[in-house]
Amino acid sequence: MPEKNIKSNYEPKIVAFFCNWCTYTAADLAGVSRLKYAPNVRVIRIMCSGRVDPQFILQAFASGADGVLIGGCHPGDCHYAEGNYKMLRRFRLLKRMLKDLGIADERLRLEWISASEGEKVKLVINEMVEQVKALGPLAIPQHLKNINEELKHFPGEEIREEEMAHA
Amino acid sequence: MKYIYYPGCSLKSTGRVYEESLLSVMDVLNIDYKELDDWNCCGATAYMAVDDRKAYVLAARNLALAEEQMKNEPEVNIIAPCAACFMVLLKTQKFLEENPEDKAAVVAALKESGLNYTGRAKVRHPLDVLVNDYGEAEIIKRITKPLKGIRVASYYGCQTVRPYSVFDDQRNPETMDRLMKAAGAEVVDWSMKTRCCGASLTGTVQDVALPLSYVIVHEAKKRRADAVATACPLCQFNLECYQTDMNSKFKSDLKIDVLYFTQLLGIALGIEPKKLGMNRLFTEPENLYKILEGGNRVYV
Amino acid sequence: MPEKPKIGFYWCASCGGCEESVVDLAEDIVMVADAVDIVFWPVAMDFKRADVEAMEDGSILATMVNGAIRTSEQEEMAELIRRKSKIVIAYGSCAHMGGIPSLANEFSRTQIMEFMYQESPSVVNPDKTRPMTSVKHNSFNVTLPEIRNLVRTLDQVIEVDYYLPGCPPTPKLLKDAVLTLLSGKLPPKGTVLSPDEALCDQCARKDTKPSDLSFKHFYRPHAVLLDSTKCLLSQGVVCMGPATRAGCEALCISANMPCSGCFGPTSRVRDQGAKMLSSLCSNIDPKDEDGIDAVLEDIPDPVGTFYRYGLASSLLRKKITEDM
Amino acid sequence: MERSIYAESFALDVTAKDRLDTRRKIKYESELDKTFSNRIAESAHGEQLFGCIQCGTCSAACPVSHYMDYTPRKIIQMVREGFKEEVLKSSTVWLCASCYACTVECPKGIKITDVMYALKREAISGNYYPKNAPASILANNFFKQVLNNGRNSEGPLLMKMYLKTNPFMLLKNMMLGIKLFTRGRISMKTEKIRDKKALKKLLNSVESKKKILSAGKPADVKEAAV
Amino acid sequence: MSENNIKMNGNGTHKSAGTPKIGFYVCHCGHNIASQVDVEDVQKFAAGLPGVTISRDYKYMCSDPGQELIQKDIKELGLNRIVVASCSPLLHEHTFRKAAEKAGLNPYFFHMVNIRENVSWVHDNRESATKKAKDLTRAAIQRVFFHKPLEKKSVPINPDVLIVGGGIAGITAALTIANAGKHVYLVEREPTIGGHMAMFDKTFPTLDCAACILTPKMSSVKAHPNITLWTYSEVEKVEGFVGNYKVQVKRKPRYVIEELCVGCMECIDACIYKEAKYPDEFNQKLSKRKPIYIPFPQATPQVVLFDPETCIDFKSHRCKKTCIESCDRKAIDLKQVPEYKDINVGTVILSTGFKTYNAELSPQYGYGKYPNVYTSLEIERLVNASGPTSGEIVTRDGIKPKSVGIIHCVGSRDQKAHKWCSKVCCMYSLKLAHLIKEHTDAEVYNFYIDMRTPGKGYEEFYDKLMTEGVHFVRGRVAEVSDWALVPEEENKLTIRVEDTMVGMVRRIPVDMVVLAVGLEPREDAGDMRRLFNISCSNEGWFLERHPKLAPVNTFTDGIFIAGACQGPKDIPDSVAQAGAAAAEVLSLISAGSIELEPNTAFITEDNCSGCKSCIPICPYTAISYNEGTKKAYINEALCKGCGTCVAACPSGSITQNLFDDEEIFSEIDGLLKFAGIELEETEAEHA
Repeated sequence: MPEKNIKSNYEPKIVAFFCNWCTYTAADLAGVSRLKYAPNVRVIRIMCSGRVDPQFILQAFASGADGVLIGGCHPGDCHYAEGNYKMLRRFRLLKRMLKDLGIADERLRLEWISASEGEKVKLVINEMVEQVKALGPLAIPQHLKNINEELKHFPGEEIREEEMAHA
Repeated sequence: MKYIYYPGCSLKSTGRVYEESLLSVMDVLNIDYKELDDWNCCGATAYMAVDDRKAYVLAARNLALAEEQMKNEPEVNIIAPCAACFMVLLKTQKFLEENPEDKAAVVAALKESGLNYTGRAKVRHPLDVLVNDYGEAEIIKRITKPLKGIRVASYYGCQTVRPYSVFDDQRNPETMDRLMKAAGAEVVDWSMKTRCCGASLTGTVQDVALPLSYVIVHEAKKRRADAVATACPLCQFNLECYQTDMNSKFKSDLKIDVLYFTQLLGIALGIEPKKLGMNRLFTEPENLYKILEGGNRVYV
Repeated sequence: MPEKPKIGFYWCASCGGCEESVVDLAEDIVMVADAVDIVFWPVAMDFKRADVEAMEDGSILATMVNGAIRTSEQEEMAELIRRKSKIVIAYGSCAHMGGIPSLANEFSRTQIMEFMYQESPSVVNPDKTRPMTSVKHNSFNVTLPEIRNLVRTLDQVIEVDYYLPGCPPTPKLLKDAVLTLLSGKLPPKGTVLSPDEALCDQCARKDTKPSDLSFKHFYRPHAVLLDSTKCLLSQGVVCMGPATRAGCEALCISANMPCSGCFGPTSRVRDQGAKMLSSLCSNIDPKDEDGIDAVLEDIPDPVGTFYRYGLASSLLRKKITEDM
Repeated sequence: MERSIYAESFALDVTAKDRLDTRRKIKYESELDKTFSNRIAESAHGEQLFGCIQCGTCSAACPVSHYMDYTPRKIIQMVREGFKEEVLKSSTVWLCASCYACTVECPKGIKITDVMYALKREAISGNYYPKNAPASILANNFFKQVLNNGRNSEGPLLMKMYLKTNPFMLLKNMMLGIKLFTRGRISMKTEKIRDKKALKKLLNSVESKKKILSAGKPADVKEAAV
Repeated sequence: MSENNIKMNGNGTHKSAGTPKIGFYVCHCGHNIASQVDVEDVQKFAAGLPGVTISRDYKYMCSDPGQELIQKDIKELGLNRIVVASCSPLLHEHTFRKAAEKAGLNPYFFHMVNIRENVSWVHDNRESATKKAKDLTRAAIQRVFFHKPLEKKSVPINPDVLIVGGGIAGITAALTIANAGKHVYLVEREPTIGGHMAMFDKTFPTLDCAACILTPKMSSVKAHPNITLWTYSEVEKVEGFVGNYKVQVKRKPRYVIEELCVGCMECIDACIYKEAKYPDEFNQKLSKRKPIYIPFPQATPQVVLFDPETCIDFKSHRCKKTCIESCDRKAIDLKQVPEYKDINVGTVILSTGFKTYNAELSPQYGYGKYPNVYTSLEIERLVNASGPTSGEIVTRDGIKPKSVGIIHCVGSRDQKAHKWCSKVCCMYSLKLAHLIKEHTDAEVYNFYIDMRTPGKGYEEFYDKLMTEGVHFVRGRVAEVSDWALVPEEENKLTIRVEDTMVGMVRRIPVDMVVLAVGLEPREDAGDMRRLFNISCSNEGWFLERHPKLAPVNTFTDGIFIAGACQGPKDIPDSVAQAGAAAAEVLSLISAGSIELEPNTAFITEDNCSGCKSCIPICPYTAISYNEGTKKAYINEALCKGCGTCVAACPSGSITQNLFDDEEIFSEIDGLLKFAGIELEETEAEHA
């Protein structure tokens, strides 16, 4: 499994949260314009980037995402006035915290993409996929699974059993 | 601020006058500079025509040398007076920024020969340095012999503002005009400021080049300019040295002084003509001398 | 007289404070001692592991285990207790969420060993000796437990029936828990035995919190003179109260110290730290990146601030390092 | 102003041909080099050339376009469509004075000057340039001189070029040369940098990014009847 | 202890709502999806997922038979969740919800997977596209487990309408709506309505007089009992939502009481300035006006106004004020202050128009440098009989030009200016060429890149021009200059251009240059957009909801756009759009109410600790603190459903309908089932 991931054709999985009014619409526009981009991103539609709970981001990483992309309206353009600023503020601290927890900067990205920027959806996705690809898999579930192999193994157990047999 | 001075090949031969006058002016203005040690040719236009990557390495070597020689300075400012050198160095820098793959190759090659290229050097034109760093106000304070009554047509040529306009407007540049005004001259409004003089063709296809130079000289004359101020060794050479050929080809009898802007500025700063390389011109600018003395023009 | 229900106490990776909290029951401990038969409590009473092994499976009504699981021995004991007990209660923050010990999950085992046995200024160890799990000494095999790669919560190694949160749990909560157990009216498995709302609800300073809080600075409690009547968040001190389960009756706050989150999140939250971060950041004042960063600089250690008691039970559980 | 300034040579040269030009003016698809456009676009870092709308701003901005056999606009279209032979043999490429007016004026951001450079490189490497065309000789000699010495010496350079292309020009320019020489503005000395060898090594260490392939001769095409 | 007070361990869901019987439908969309996604494979994959009762694929799910398929399954198989994988939910979510509802299912048990815009149209590897479609499918199927039945939310529509911008589009929309018996507030920034059209002389291609067709409409607006016309006014504030917008309009002071002024212009004559001295904006500064003026004779309303910048009394307070004396209706009030009007409307039409490109930004054409280089709008005024020269075309030296060059595409189709084609310039240039030729008999040259004349009668107009002796040179002008190369160029403006049809560069000396400047968004389009909470394209044009199917709708319900504020448009197109916007507005009004997404947030009181963290977050002040219960409370009527408070509630006590935490977590989980450890197992399972 790890070997499988390290293969050169490793395809990262990126979870994206796109706001309904700007970035999701831009992604639709990219589709209508038949722009081609990397297939690694899975989009979850939310009403506003302000809805993105940091828990969602951590959950995505914990469930095996190699990257998380958040798309919102440009500053000043939020359909709900200020949701994007709220996200930006969380993002700034979350990013620092994730760094402390060993998750590379490029794995979490916040982009302002307006409804008309289909081209930007393509550019951002392609760039992020490249960057995350270069970092290699994050694979937290696999990582934990490997660590958990230590469980149920108790050193000295054999010796104790031996001693018990002697006794 | 300390500058590094990159002369380029022309300023050591046909453009020697430019070097002499520029350095004299900088000395008088107490501008601190040193010549880039062991500089090489920038590659000019011809190199690009043969091998582009080699051309970029060639130019980047100078930038890397400058970084090395100015490593203790907070900023690396390279004065490149020759328009072609200025443009080629700028272009190299921009190209390498835009094309990381090429940059990596160039950086690796330079590293091999012990040089480190980061791209932090700033390529500066003397016009930019004089107007934007030194300032017209400071220059005016030092003018001792204002160019009163002299009508100057500022001629920037192509590559000072094209394709990059880093310090002036691309279609109607004005730094030289401002300098000339500071020197006390009257500037001529004309639309030839950035029109090509054909310099890169004079050596090769003179038939094509000559008319290009001719329309510029002709228009300057028509706008009653006493002198054309240039900022490029090739432009100056072309507009000055081929006047006889133009006159014979176009059956005219134009005569106009074509000087470097540094020479004109030098006169105003009171620098003696010899230090400005006046003696190296085909004919000394007698008209200017006469006007400054308050006399009549020798040729119109 | 019917046999009294059997109760056990055990500790794993913990500071001992939880054990003390049992004693803090004061006179109530007599009530407890009357009602139950304590069959296993290594801190206070001389029972051996073999004694427990000898018991019938499921013969203990309930065992309260405190401390996180760091070593193989703790894991082994947890499994033994699980077998022997009908009910296992994770007692205190460490068993519940990993507690302070689980901040060690910010480092790999190798890093920790390097520091403890080599780099620490008070260590002289030229031979680079490290603890080993098994060693021959005078023809005897001497064994030591293995330090695991990860600090784990109790429920990450065995099934846990209930949780008593807190660092440590308050005597009141313990008493209530014991009474609940004895009453036989057991809540659903997995219940955290503390009210399921945030601490603000119990906080005496609740009314002093303004409705339009907007942070321009954060302060650490030692760095400012704190008004002992006003909401600490309104004074710019990071108080985890809004993201922390109630039950402690705001003990820290009554001592003019901010809540640091030992009761863990409410049942509706998966990651206490993320939620607190979200709430706090949403309400900071600047809108531009630089301004935002300037305010957030006042929180120098987000992991230590938001996951002080719960890194092991957080969504990421640990720092992602290469050498594990 | 006197009338004489309006020189005759600005007028168009429409001298009648002495005989009817009956060379065929048709192009077959098999004569075109379909990979040419991509090669040039890549070499010039100029994908934009595919966005040309043929507006002619480049030609009109060009100070020498009226001497060219194909205007820059036409060159772009010919490159796009693979008219490799015509383009590489055209005078346009060698008349370009690198004044960048076209690049600056192009409404579609095409770096036309860089396209011209790419064409010059292709022409030189594919031996397409006219053997006595001074511009290409100059470029080649310049290249060698700098490769060997690190600097360019204008005197010897021009001398060599004239000798190779048109010795008559040398005579013609002799007077000019003497004037420059006596004023110290030109010398016959060769300028050098300190470590010529190291520079040569440096330059030779970078390979031209794309070895420009000179594509083979076009497939056999039957001469079309005209 | 409450039933759900259970520690969550972050590895999945902890409760589900009912036993789901899911119907999954994947759409081929003809070849649109099927060509890039193996639709049958997705269908089989879904069939194996937990909870799925039926999985089908079909050519066109949105067609009637497609919808009937779903309805039949709901009824026959007792489905209680529906997932459709097809196009974007922004397109057809409504369709399928309706279909589910018709079959008796609560429409919010439906969820949509976007495998067209997000998958088949943007990827070209069939294998990875199919894989992605499966992931998205799994996410949706896991999500619907948590869906809840919701009640529809609907709001009443206030029948009053606000129209911003009184050009031809705004005028048309206002009249249409007012004629239908609804009240319209028409707000115009300038002192008169009429917009750009009022400046034109003739209109293409019919050459009918612009004023003759426009001014009757302007007067009808003024006279209409259902229209409140506020000129010289601007919208200051907008609050609320569809059906119930609260708008504040600022009425700038004219210093003339509008109701009293009859437009007799006695005051203008009486002004102590005997001669007009200040540039006249309406005439593109080609003529002069006084400090008290009326923009043009047919201005509507016919009310004069003061320009405080130039009026002596405003500057020095030392004017004799002859104007006041001259007005026998006492209409002049120099102490007038801005007036603020608060209105309630249900719907808004924005028809704020365009502005022309600033030709000085293309210095190669010498506008601003050479006096005889004009913009097309200046020529419109010159040709106009009521213009500065009474319709005579003369250069600034007063000479009738013998040759005129019209340069097309100035500021258009240019990366350094605007990339777009301004659409109207070819036609208006042809019109101006005709008018100039007619008025002066000059040689007229059109310099164009491509001649674009699609439209009824447009090509025929071009045909006609070609027979009128107008020159057409295909080539974009590089430069207009004043230096001469040959005698004929002396004292002329020389146009340098490649005649691309010939393949030769030409220099053409002319007396007058007309720059056919393009159309661009107004400078304050960004402010307007923010004010009304709609989107703009990158270029700054107001963005329509769908380029083809919803061209006058915006992403904000109840706000519509008409005319050139949406993009370059000629008069017929603007009028047509205005009609469409009016119809949209009337349809909302006549429905009486509009259905909204029930995606509001709510607080479970028992859970809330009253920490107040959420209160400052809400931009709509929908959250308030109940001092009695000491808990926060959300006013559902004010909540717009962004979910920001949900994400920020530190104790997880706020829930959002349709976007609940559990719904999103289950989506994340579903998307990532193939990631990490489960990869091998799951793949093996489905092998």
